[in-house]
Amino acid sequence: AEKPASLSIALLGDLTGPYASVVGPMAPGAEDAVQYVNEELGGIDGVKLKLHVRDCTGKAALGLQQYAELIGSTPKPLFFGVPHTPTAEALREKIIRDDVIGFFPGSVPDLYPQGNSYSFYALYAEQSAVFIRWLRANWKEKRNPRVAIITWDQAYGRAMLTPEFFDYCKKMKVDIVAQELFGVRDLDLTTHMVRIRSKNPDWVIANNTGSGPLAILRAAKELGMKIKFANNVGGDWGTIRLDPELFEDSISVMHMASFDNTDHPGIKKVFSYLKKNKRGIKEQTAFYVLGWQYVLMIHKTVSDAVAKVGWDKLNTAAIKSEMNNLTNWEPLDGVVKITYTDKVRHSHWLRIYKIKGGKLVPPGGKLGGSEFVEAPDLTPLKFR
Amino acid sequence: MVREVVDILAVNQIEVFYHNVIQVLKGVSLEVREKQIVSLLGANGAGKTTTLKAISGLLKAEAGMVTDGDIVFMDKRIDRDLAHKIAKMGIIQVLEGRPVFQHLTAEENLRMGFIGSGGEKDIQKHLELVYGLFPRLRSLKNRTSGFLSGGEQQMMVIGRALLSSPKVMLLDEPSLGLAPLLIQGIFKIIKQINEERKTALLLVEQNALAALEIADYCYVMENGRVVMDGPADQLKENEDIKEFYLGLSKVGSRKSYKDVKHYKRRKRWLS
Amino acid sequence: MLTMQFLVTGILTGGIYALVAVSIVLIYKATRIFNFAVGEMLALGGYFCYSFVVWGGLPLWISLPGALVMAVIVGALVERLVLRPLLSQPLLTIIMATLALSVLLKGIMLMVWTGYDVGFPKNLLPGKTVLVGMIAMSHELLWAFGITLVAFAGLAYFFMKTRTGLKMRGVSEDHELSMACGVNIVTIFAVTWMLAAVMGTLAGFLMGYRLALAPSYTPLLALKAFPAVIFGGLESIPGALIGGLLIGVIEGLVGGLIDPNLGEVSAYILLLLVLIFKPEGLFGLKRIERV
Amino acid sequence: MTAEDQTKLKVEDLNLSFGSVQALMDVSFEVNGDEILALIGPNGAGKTSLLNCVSGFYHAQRGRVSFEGHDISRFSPSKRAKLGISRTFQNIELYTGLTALDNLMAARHVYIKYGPVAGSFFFGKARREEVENRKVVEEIIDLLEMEEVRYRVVESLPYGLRKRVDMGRALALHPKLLLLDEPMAGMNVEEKEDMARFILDIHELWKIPIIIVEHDMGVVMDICHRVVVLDFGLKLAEGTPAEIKQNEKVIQAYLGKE
Amino acid sequence: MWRPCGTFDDTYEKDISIVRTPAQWSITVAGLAVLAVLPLFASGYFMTTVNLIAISIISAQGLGILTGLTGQISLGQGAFMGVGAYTLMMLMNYLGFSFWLALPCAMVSAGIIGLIFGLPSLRIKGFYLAMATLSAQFIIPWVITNVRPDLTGGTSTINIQYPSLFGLDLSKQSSMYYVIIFFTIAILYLTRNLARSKIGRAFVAIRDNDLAAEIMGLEVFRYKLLSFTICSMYAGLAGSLWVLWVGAVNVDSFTLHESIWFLGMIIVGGLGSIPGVCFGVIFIRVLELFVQQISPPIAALFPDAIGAAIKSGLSPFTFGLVILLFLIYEPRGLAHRWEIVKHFYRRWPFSY
Ligand SMILES: Nc1ncnc2c1ncn2[C@@H]1O[C@H](COP(=O)(O)OP(=O)(O)OP(=O)(O)O)[C@@H](O)[C@H]1O
Ligand SMILES: Nc1ncnc2c1ncn2[C@@H]1O[C@H](COP(=O)(O)OP(=O)(O)OP(=O)(O)O)[C@@H](O)[C@H]1O
Ligand SMILES: [Mg+2]
Ligand SMILES: [Mg+2]
Repeated sequence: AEKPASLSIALLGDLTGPYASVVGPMAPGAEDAVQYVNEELGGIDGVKLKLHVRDCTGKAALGLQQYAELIGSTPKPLFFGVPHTPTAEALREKIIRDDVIGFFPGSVPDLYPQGNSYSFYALYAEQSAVFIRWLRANWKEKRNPRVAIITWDQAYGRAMLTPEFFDYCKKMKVDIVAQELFGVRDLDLTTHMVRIRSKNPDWVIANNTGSGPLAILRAAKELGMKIKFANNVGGDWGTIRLDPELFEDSISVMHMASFDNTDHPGIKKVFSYLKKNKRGIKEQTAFYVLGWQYVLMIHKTVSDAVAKVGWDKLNTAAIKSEMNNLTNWEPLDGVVKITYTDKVRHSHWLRIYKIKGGKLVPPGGKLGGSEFVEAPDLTPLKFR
Repeated sequence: MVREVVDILAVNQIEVFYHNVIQVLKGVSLEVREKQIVSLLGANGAGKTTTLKAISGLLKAEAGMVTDGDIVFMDKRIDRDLAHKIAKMGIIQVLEGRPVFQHLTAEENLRMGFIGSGGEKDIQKHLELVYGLFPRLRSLKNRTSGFLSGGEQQMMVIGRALLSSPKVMLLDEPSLGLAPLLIQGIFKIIKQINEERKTALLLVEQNALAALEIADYCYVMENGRVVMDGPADQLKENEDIKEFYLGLSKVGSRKSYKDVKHYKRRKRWLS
Repeated sequence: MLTMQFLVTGILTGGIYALVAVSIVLIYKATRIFNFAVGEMLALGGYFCYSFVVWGGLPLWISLPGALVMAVIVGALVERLVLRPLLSQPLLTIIMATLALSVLLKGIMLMVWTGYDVGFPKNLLPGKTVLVGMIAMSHELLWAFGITLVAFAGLAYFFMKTRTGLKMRGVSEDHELSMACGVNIVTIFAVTWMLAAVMGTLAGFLMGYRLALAPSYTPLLALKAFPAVIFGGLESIPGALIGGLLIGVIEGLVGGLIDPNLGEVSAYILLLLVLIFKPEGLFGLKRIERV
Repeated sequence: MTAEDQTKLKVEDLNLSFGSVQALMDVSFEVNGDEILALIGPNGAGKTSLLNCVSGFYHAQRGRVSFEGHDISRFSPSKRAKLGISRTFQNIELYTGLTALDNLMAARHVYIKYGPVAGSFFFGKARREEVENRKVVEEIIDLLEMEEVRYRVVESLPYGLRKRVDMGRALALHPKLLLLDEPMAGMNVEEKEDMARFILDIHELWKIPIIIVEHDMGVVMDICHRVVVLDFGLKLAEGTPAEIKQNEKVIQAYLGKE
Repeated sequence: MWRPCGTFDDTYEKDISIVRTPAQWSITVAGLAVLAVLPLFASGYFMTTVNLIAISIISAQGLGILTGLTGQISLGQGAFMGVGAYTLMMLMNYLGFSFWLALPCAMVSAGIIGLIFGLPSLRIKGFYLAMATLSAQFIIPWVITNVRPDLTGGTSTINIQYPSLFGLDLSKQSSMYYVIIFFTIAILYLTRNLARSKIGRAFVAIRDNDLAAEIMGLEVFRYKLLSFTICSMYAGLAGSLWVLWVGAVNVDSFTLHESIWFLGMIIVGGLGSIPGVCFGVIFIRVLELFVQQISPPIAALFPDAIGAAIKSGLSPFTFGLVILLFLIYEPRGLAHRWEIVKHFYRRWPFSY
């Protein structure tokens, strides 16, 4: 059979604009990974990957136009990676309709991945649940632990607030005592924190990134509050480095190995590319690794599919069946761990960290090791 | 062209376009000599205001441009200069329709006219001079100027121009909308300014009778051209001027507005 | 007790809003231009300061004045390159230009400082949270408030005592007439833009110091200033101060006592009411209507 | 009742003040039949303010304005316009962005009945009404000799022509009472003659009363039937032009010695 | 007003009709024909862009009426589009309204909301008014996200169930195109008529001199409100089409940013001109795409580290710069250029 000259894949998202600091690093990540696949792994069966990156700058309309452009180009990209944001949400239906594989933020409950689409990592509610489980496992006192939630008032921030999550907390005997939402551009969270203080929580949890957690912690510090703070993937390197001192002892739940773990062969590999392509410290975030994850996933599933059906029969269905067969797949020697099935399109594997001296280390205690753990399944009811 | 030394302001054959397409002045020349009052007459739309604005540099703010000819002030060419520079040199235009800084008080309006570099004392001195000429302004000085009546505004506007002790004042229809008594007053003051302060004046007026009375020299404009000029006394005797600008019938007596014919004799120089 | 805390925080935060508000007011007063680029200009100022501190390793007392100098230069450049060529053009065209300018500045910020958040090192401003009873007053906010007051005092002096102040007021009413009065409106514009840039930079620094800087959200601070400006009246400098504080307080109280989500919206709802009953804001100029 | 003894406009004890400025003080007068009434007085005497009170732009603190026997003191300006009071403005308040023709058409507003929907489709009734009113406007254009400038945007017209458009607009309203605020200011004698002729023509054709505020005594004396003199808010005198000319007080306050 | 040489009107009826000469008729017919067959040749990408432009034109025409004709600055057009969009979505998704029923409802609801935010125009003008409308941009999204998030989806995206219209598959851009372009042409036609009708003259009169307008018998406030209503009804229509176009609705699509740029479009196009508004929309929308397209290759010319920085900043930088330069060299907007071209054509073959 005839091999194609190259294999087109696409990355489309708000690389600049309001979500830049979150999703921006995914593009360099994917670029570096494509370089790795093409140069070190010799492409897929000798066929090079060709990555098309488009920036929608936070505008859904522009995203739609660019999607139309990419889907209409020949050869049609087989994969669409769309990091986060309303743009992604708007494109979702279209991508599911068109015969391509979508790699999506499925972590927002309403956007649970369907059809040909797959999610980046565990749902945000599940990430929080991993923390709750850890908290409960290590809780010494008689009374229930009291937890306050403070998070951004937009789709991403609210994504953890699902009924399944609250049920889970109840089941685990953890009391949610406060729930505060704040705006992305709020200068001052003292007001929110004062309200939280009056509820006297043991822990404060958030689903935020960038300046969000920073504003929370700073307000607490100003009020002289001593709070214990936990965050989801947003609490990764990119955020912590803004003010490491402030984050000391915080907990963070993530889907990947930490950048601190420089002995890790996978992290080493990633670092060699960060260095080679002169990426800065700002790229060292979860989304950079997500870029790698995306490309390596393509490499793996397309390779497997080609091995099975050959290039001429390669189609979305063939790739999809490979995607659904990914079980405990650990690319880059376990920087991430993925399991997708026919029914569950988000991977449950997560790790829990504590921030110590600006580094992410295992928090210790029960369930606090350095292994991936499987999150409780909080898939929204209607998608089960 | 031989220019006499006493000219302080000379406009030589200027052409002016608005928005690069509408030609308004088609070669206008005029001269203002030291201590002289020169008046510029002409029908509506003849281009009188445009001529003044060309001199004072304000055309540029209205997308107008002097495309040909030049304007010379005290042996310096000024048609390329910006308005505030020209004002600093000593040419101040009193705009048509007495525009005021509405929200400022009368005195603040006057102060806006002060250009020199002197301090508060200097300003006070000038203010006193103006209040001397227009005593009524003193009592109005703290009133918001937007609410003043037409005549009061006109006094203020002339006073404002005086605050910068100009060498040449370009007055655009100072008598517009003023009561007869005030018109007499304004013209008296214009004469007074001219005599006491030695300010040269270029005066655009529709009130030809009064203008010719105080002017030394006079130009008549039609359709963007100067069609007639001469010493004021001489022009007063001209038949056409008499009929069209002074409203005198052939016999010399004023004719009544009631008797205007539907089809009148039109100006000779028209077209 | 809680109420007091919300009130105090509101007032202190309002100080920063007031700085942005006055930056808008200054330009509007002199030129009738509503500067849509105010957010980007203040972010740029913040970034200048950040660069001096972080890249240059300079102490704050050099960095902040340094940033102000840079801001003055930017203000002058904006005036020279954008506004002057547009001088006799319709007002809306110029306002559009400030809109384009905001996009352009955002581009520059993205190129130089990238789209990622950057933060100032902490402890630039000495002191720590002041606690009066249970009421906490962050020293950062106290500093911000102090800086705001000083800046406003300076401006007040400028407008009351200097002739340039009067000229600015005149220019704002009628450009042509001002020119006829021998006012170099171009200089006035330049001074205005520089002053506005200075005020913006102070706000940008304070905002950046409290939170972080990013081209995407730092400029949004301007949105807090819009209602403040209208409350106070577009032409009034004391109005900007009071408007800023008022917005801070409203946000603080409504957000704290009722629902934090209502904070920002409540300011706008109140704004609507004010506009209906006091159309020129609390301190703005009454329009003179005569025929 | 003959036209002569019919009172068109009646102004009674009008008082108007702006803060400390008393612009009008107990001013009363009448306009009868189809006379041309001149309103004169020094600058700031309150002439424009008086016209404003009649046309509804200012509301007097005290006093009554009645038109054709009805008290209109509380009416909004637009309502008075509909009753047939129309005016020109001292500082020419035209719709600067419209052509001269559209300025006049805009004044026909009160006579055009179709609504926004019909306007959007521009069929039938809308089109018919447009054409009818266009004819009326064309007559006025004809009368004022503005054919040349019909399609010019008024912003670019010279002062004198703008005054004429202003007059045309007032006429397009087909008023029952016409108020002219300094219609001849800024014109040379020839143009004043034209304007005077227009005013007389209108008066003759439409037989409507006209109030003219004017500073040119020549015009006032020649074309007006009666004169009311205001001085700083007070009515100083009233009478025929000949009487006013001789009135000592008026000479002192206003006319000056020739 | 200039017509081609040698064309004269013998009746007023003729003088006030839009399409006058045979040449104009043939251009109109040819233009419509091109629009009708466009999807047969163009790519999906092109059609997507055309659709966006056409939708934006509708909304911008509305703002053109309000700001360009009536002189009331509005910064709430985006929010009013949002009102239309959400109304349509809710009526169709939850109440099963047909598109033809939901659409007028969406327009009316947007119109009413616009009317409410126009109320302050009774007493305020200029930028004060702009700020009053700006508050729409905060209050409306707040209502959408907070009042009934179970219906509106709060901050997240809700998909629309595509209606079937004449058997067209509306998820396809090329079919969507016919629906959108139909409304766009209709709106252009109606706007053109409105502008030259009594209403349009009243609007301009208010813009140019509201005091005189009142004295000349115009109920100024009523017309201002009418203008606000029409403007936001257009926005409602545009918002409804937008939902169909994207297939989903999210508050983030109707931001202040969008509103300000609608204002930008009509200014670039030339205030008060209907073709100008169209040009402005096309100019901005195409420029937006263009700078997106050219910046990656340009960034690639630079060394890696600088290139990365440039990549993120280049497109806004270029976008801002082009508009600035445009304003400096063509401050009166595209409509002005268009007039010059038309003027030239009409005088042809006689030059000045
Ligand atoms: N800004 C402008 N744009 C276009 N045309 C203009 C402009 N200003 C003036 N004009 C035109 O220039 C011509 C001369 O105008 P100008 O104002 O100089 O006349 P004028 O002699 O002062 O008349 P008036 O006695 O009425 O004041 C007029 O035809 C006018 O339409
Ligand atoms: N809206 C206003 N607010 C405050 N004062 C006003 C207002 N309108 C008029 N005035 C004052 O009322 C007095 C009368 O003004 P008005 O304009 O009626 O005079 P006028 O007789 O028309 O004078 P002119 O002949 O100069 O036009 C003036 O002193 C003026 O300052
Ligand atoms: Mg003139
Ligand atoms: Mg008057």
